[in-house]
Amino acid sequence: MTTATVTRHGKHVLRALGTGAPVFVLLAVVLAALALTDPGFYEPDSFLSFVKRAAPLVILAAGQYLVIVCGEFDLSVGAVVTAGVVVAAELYGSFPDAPWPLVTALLLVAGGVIGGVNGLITTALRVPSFITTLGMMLILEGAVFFWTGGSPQGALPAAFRQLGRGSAFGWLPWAVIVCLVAGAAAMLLMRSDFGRTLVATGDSERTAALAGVRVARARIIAFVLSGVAAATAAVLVGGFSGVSAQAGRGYEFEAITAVVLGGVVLGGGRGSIVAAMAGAFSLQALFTLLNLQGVSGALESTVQGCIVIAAVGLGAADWSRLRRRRTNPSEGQPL
Amino acid sequence: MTAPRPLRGRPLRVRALVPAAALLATGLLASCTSDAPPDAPAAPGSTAATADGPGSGGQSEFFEQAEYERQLALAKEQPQGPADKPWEQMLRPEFTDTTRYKKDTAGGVHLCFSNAGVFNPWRQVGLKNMRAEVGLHKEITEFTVLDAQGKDDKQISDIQELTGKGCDALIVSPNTTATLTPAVEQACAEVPVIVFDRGVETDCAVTFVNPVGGYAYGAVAADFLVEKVKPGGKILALRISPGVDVLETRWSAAEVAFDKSELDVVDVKFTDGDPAKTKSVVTDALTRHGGIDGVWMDSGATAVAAVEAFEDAGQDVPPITGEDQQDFLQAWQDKKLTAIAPAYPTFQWRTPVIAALKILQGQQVPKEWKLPQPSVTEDTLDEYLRPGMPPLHYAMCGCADLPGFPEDWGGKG
Amino acid sequence: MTATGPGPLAPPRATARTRGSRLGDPVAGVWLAVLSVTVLGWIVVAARGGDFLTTTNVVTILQNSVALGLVAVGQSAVILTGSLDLSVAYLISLGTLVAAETMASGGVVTAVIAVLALSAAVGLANGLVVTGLKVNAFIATLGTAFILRGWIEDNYTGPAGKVPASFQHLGYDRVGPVPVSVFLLAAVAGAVWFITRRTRLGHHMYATGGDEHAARLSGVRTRRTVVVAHVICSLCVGAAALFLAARLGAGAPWAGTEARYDLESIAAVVLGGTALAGGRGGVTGTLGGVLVLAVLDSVFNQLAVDPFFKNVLRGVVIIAAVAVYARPRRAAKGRPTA
Amino acid sequence: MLTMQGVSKSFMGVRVLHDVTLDLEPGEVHALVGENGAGKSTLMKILAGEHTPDTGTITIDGTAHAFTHPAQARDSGIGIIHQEFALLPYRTVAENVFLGREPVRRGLVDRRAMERRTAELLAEIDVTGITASMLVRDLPVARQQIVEIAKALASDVRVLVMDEPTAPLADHESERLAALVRRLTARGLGILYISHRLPEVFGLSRRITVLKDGRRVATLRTADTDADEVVRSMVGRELTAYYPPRARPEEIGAERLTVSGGGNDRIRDIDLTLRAGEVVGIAGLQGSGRTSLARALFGATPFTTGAMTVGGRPLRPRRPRQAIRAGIALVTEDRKTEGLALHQSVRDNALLVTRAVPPRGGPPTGREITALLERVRLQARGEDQQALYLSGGNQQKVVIAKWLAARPQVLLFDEPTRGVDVGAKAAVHTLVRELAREGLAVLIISSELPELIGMSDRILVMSEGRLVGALPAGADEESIMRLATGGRRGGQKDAA
Repeated sequence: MTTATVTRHGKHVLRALGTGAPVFVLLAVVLAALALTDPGFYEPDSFLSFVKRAAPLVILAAGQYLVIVCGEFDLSVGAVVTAGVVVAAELYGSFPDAPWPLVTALLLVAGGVIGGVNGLITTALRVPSFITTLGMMLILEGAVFFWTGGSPQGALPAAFRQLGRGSAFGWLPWAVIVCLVAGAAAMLLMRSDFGRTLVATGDSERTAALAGVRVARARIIAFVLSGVAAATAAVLVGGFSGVSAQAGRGYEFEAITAVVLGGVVLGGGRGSIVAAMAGAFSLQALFTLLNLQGVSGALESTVQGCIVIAAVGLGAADWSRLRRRRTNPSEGQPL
Repeated sequence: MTAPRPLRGRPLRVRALVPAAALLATGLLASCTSDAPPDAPAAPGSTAATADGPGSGGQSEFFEQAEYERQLALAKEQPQGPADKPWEQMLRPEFTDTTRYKKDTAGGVHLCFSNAGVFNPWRQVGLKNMRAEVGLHKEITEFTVLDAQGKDDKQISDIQELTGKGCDALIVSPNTTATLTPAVEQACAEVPVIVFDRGVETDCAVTFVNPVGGYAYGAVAADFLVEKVKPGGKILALRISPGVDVLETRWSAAEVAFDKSELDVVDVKFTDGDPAKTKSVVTDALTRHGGIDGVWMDSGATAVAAVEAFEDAGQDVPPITGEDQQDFLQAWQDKKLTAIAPAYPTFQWRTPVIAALKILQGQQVPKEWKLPQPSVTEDTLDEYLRPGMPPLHYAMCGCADLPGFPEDWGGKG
Repeated sequence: MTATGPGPLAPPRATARTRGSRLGDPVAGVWLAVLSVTVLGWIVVAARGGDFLTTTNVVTILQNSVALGLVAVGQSAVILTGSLDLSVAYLISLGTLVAAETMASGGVVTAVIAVLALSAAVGLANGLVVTGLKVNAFIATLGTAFILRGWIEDNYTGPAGKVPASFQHLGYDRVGPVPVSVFLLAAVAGAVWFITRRTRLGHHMYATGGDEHAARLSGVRTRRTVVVAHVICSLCVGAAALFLAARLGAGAPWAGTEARYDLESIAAVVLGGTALAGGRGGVTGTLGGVLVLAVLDSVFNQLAVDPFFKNVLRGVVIIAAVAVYARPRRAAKGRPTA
Repeated sequence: MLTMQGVSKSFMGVRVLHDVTLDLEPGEVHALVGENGAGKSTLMKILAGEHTPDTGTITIDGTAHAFTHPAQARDSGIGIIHQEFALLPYRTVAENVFLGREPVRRGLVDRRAMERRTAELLAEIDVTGITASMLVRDLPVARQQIVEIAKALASDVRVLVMDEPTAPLADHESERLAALVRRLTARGLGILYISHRLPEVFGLSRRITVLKDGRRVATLRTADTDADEVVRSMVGRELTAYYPPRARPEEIGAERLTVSGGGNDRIRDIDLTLRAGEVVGIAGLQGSGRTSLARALFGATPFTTGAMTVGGRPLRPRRPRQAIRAGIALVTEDRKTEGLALHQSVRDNALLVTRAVPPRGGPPTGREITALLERVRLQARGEDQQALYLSGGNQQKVVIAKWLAARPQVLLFDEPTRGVDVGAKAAVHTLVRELAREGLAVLIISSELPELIGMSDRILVMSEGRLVGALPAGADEESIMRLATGGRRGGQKDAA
């Protein structure tokens, strides 16, 4: 015991890395490759612009992690992003001079509400979240375009787009700041009591419930946060690239891929949020690399597919080995 | 003795079953009622605006020299018809007799439309045009629209369904050129069919309404760059996604032009029509090639994103080609860009309705109704850019005179 | 979890069972749904002065269920086994292309074999990645999807190939009112039903899906089972591709993706009462699920519902249906929640 | 008949089994005992084909085998009854019994044959009340055990491995099992019997092999040895006093929890009082409502009728949170799915309750947790070790620590030492008594009568959802069983 208490911190770090070790390796490799293909990549502004591009995915991954780690899925984030952008445009269409903080706040709240609905349906009605959020995806896409008659009726003003496009002090993109803040917040959350109970819930719902954890509540909160994260991403994406009827297309899968790439286990209870966000970074870096390498536009997705499978496959392998090594073998038989 | 045997055995069973079923079904029942046309779909040499199918020479299997030249010629010609109503104009019309379709329209006309879908702003603006046009004609008492949501399979069923609905005329906007041919041929037997936008590989339709076409579009854009960009300049070509015939023809035409020029096409990238991805692609291209001297686009959806990418990178926007989409025209005016916006005009959505009525009145219509395909240029920019329209609106909609404009198009009066 | 029966927290079994028998059997449920949706549709349409149950309509409904039906049947095989396949959409696209091109050059039979071989290969790959590399099926098949996509986009620039009239009969002929393709669906569904219900492999699929560890301890070759399930799924997808090729007369790179067959098929399967977790459900339910979606579509068509609003309704229907099935299951599972 | 010669196995470079040799004769019950982690399970898993040994051979009737998949082991005549059943809840009994070896006719599974033979099997091991077409999930645990046995016997087994077969059974059920075991051996089966319950072992076995730290310490003829010797060789020390002394009357204090007329759809007419310093035992057969009672007190499946007070204040908890706030703690029977978050660290598990329901005194500090873990004598690699990899005993200690962190007034134990090895058992017992001394009210539910009798200051007996009697400390098993079985057992006795 005493030995343990001494080295506790060392072990803590080791575990945090251990769970996601492969992703950090991958990230390192890809970043190195980037440095080779494009020496200019690490000049502050070009690197910052890379982070800025990665920001939405990172935030989505953080949100997705919360949902996945408590044993659920959120397929609706992509639709939330699209909806967010379109709705913002629509709002500005009707109220051209609405203050951007208000609109942003509205979006975040709306995102939270959608997440809440997902959570309620999943917990109260016991619909598997895969289906709940899949349905929500259809509903959102349908509803938004039904409302806007197919395409948003307004443009996004520069003020609103600052967050996604502009920079503070002329050099530090707001998106990067938002990303850092969100990331820090997420990490703190996962260290907090709520975070730990959330993970425990994903690990063993019954245990958590019998320990007094309000399982349903915890899950709903996770969904709400995922929704808010998605809305934040919407603000960034909308800001970054303006109105588009397909702003969030495919984001749900990218986010989940990123999280899994980070060594987080679908089904819940295992994996760290840092690794999840690192997964998002690696994914974005990968896209950039493929782009710079000038891989034939068409083949990109093939390469991407292979790398994802390989990385996750390796991850699975390494992961279990790291686990076992630290276990008391005589009892080291997981059930 | 346990698992292995059945496990190996089973797939064989299925592998055998499926084709067996398929062949048996086809073979045994070939004699039964068939909704299919008696023989194979009409061979190439059809009137399809965009040739496709197995490669017919050229550097792209989409490139068809004859069609290419025809379009470039057409682009220069003066269309017949009212100058202020491009959607009623026609190029090199070869009229076809329609008396056999003549019908007493007093009892009201039931017009049907099988739409590929409304999955992009272009089609949404278009559909609004068409509905408004229908509104103009009191004799049209019923207008049925079935939306295939981009599914060829569904559109085939839609067409079959509509032919059974007692329509007086059927307008078809095919989702894919090749795949709808049989269904359309089938419909031709029942009702007068008007095909527009994309073609089908059959000339059974009474008329095929479409603008000059993709080659002209691509060429106009490319020629503009050839003219504006200094020789040896680096060109970035941004395409939506592969496999879309209309877009492929635009690119193949552009390629021809670029090959002839001094310009150096450094990158051809697909953007999936996603502005975010477009910005990334452009930014990366800038770092990779240390600057871009011209941007060619096969459609305007992401033009603004591209422009912004240059701004964000703190570089001047080079000559760029877009489309007649409101946000691009706006940016063009605000930022004083060197640009051109070839159009695939949405006013073509009005024409089929007009054509349908002509047909039902027995008036002759062109076998292929070629509409003009003007481009927005430096000089015509102000005339097309109408303030207060939504960003994804298409300026060349010929809708200014339609009832409910601009509100129904999302604009402000 | 190993089968220590319903957790002691569960409500008494008696109630669980009676509830189960009444509402529990989703298969009955979904066919009931088919019926009610049809009746409702008929009423609504009739109210609008239309006629819903016309031959053309019924034909259209059947016709529209074939492609999704084939995919969903395959999908249910994998889901039963506790896996998942997100690569079906791109496999269909590729399938149609291969079919059409081979038919254009070689014979129909060659094409059929080629497509099925391709499918089997993809299924095998999926299965091996899932079982061998232990990559979660969700990610594994997503990866496959990406790979196929790249392959398609790199090699095809649009509709390609040509399907001879002889083969198009599969897509267009009818026996009386019934489209030939429906027989194909029936045949495939029948085969899969037969495999899952009557053969050892089937039993092992249910076992593996229900509790992989327990199955393995009982001597079931779980890995092989999963692999074969994936192969079966892909073969069904291959069949779907062949049908679509026959219907479209050519190969279309977007045939599978624009129709969202990946998510749609999963929705249909779950709508049919098959548990996403695996181990429970079956083909019969899936067909019901497919029909529900098809009938809904047709009703929407009749009422000229805005295509966007359609999505809203479908989303609601899917969630609602699963919520109904979930109720008895919850009673049986008896998870403790305060 | 069966010989395992010099079997060794390492996981990730650490030896789990050192050169273990074991043989089994036809018609013999060979008991395998040892503390958790001694390597029993690993040895059995090797025999079952779940693991492949690094060295050593398995010989059956002279032919050597190297299993790589359970199927092979089964096909060479080895049947295993797993401690955690390998049953599929949503399949029928027949499907479970023949899982992996379904009878096939013309390539198709022959359901009729399957059900017929299942029925035969069940008849053979004479059980009633199970039909081949029932869903396993509808059977009580004891019945599922039977299915598991039938499953093992379905293939023509010659070696039957029983891993803790009586763990989920109440004593009278255990006796029926014992009878079955004798019948099977009479048919010439060799049985490898793993159990923590020494009386059973002595009642059944011809030989006893003791494992310790992956080594075989001894193989003894049951006739020539006794419990003390076995225990000694198991733990390497004398364990004279199994149970700490009971509470003296003056140590028993105020009422901590009372129930009057409590009931829900599983239990009824519950009148119960738990006092500070007192350990109350609940006896009863599987399904008699013992567990439901504990869960009702804890608000997990609440009372629907009756009155209840906790610490003098009236409170009938509707959900665990309320109970926890009121100072009630429940150590559940099923540690792995209800006691622990297996993939979380020891510390996270110990903190789970206080994180979910912050105690009034504020959440415990890291130091307090460390102290707690030391107090329950946890043996782990450190507070960061995942609970998954602790032995049963240590997992149980973590669960207890988790509850102690919430500073409870009433402690409910459901099967506190199930699947816990002798050493840890003693530790748990001592701890429980200590806690009582500190003024906690303790309730213990146990299928192991000796434990119940050894620990309790008062024993209540449950039957068919009701408390049917109260017995003083040190009551004898006979009278407990008579009450538990509603006197029927006694009746049979007279008849016999």
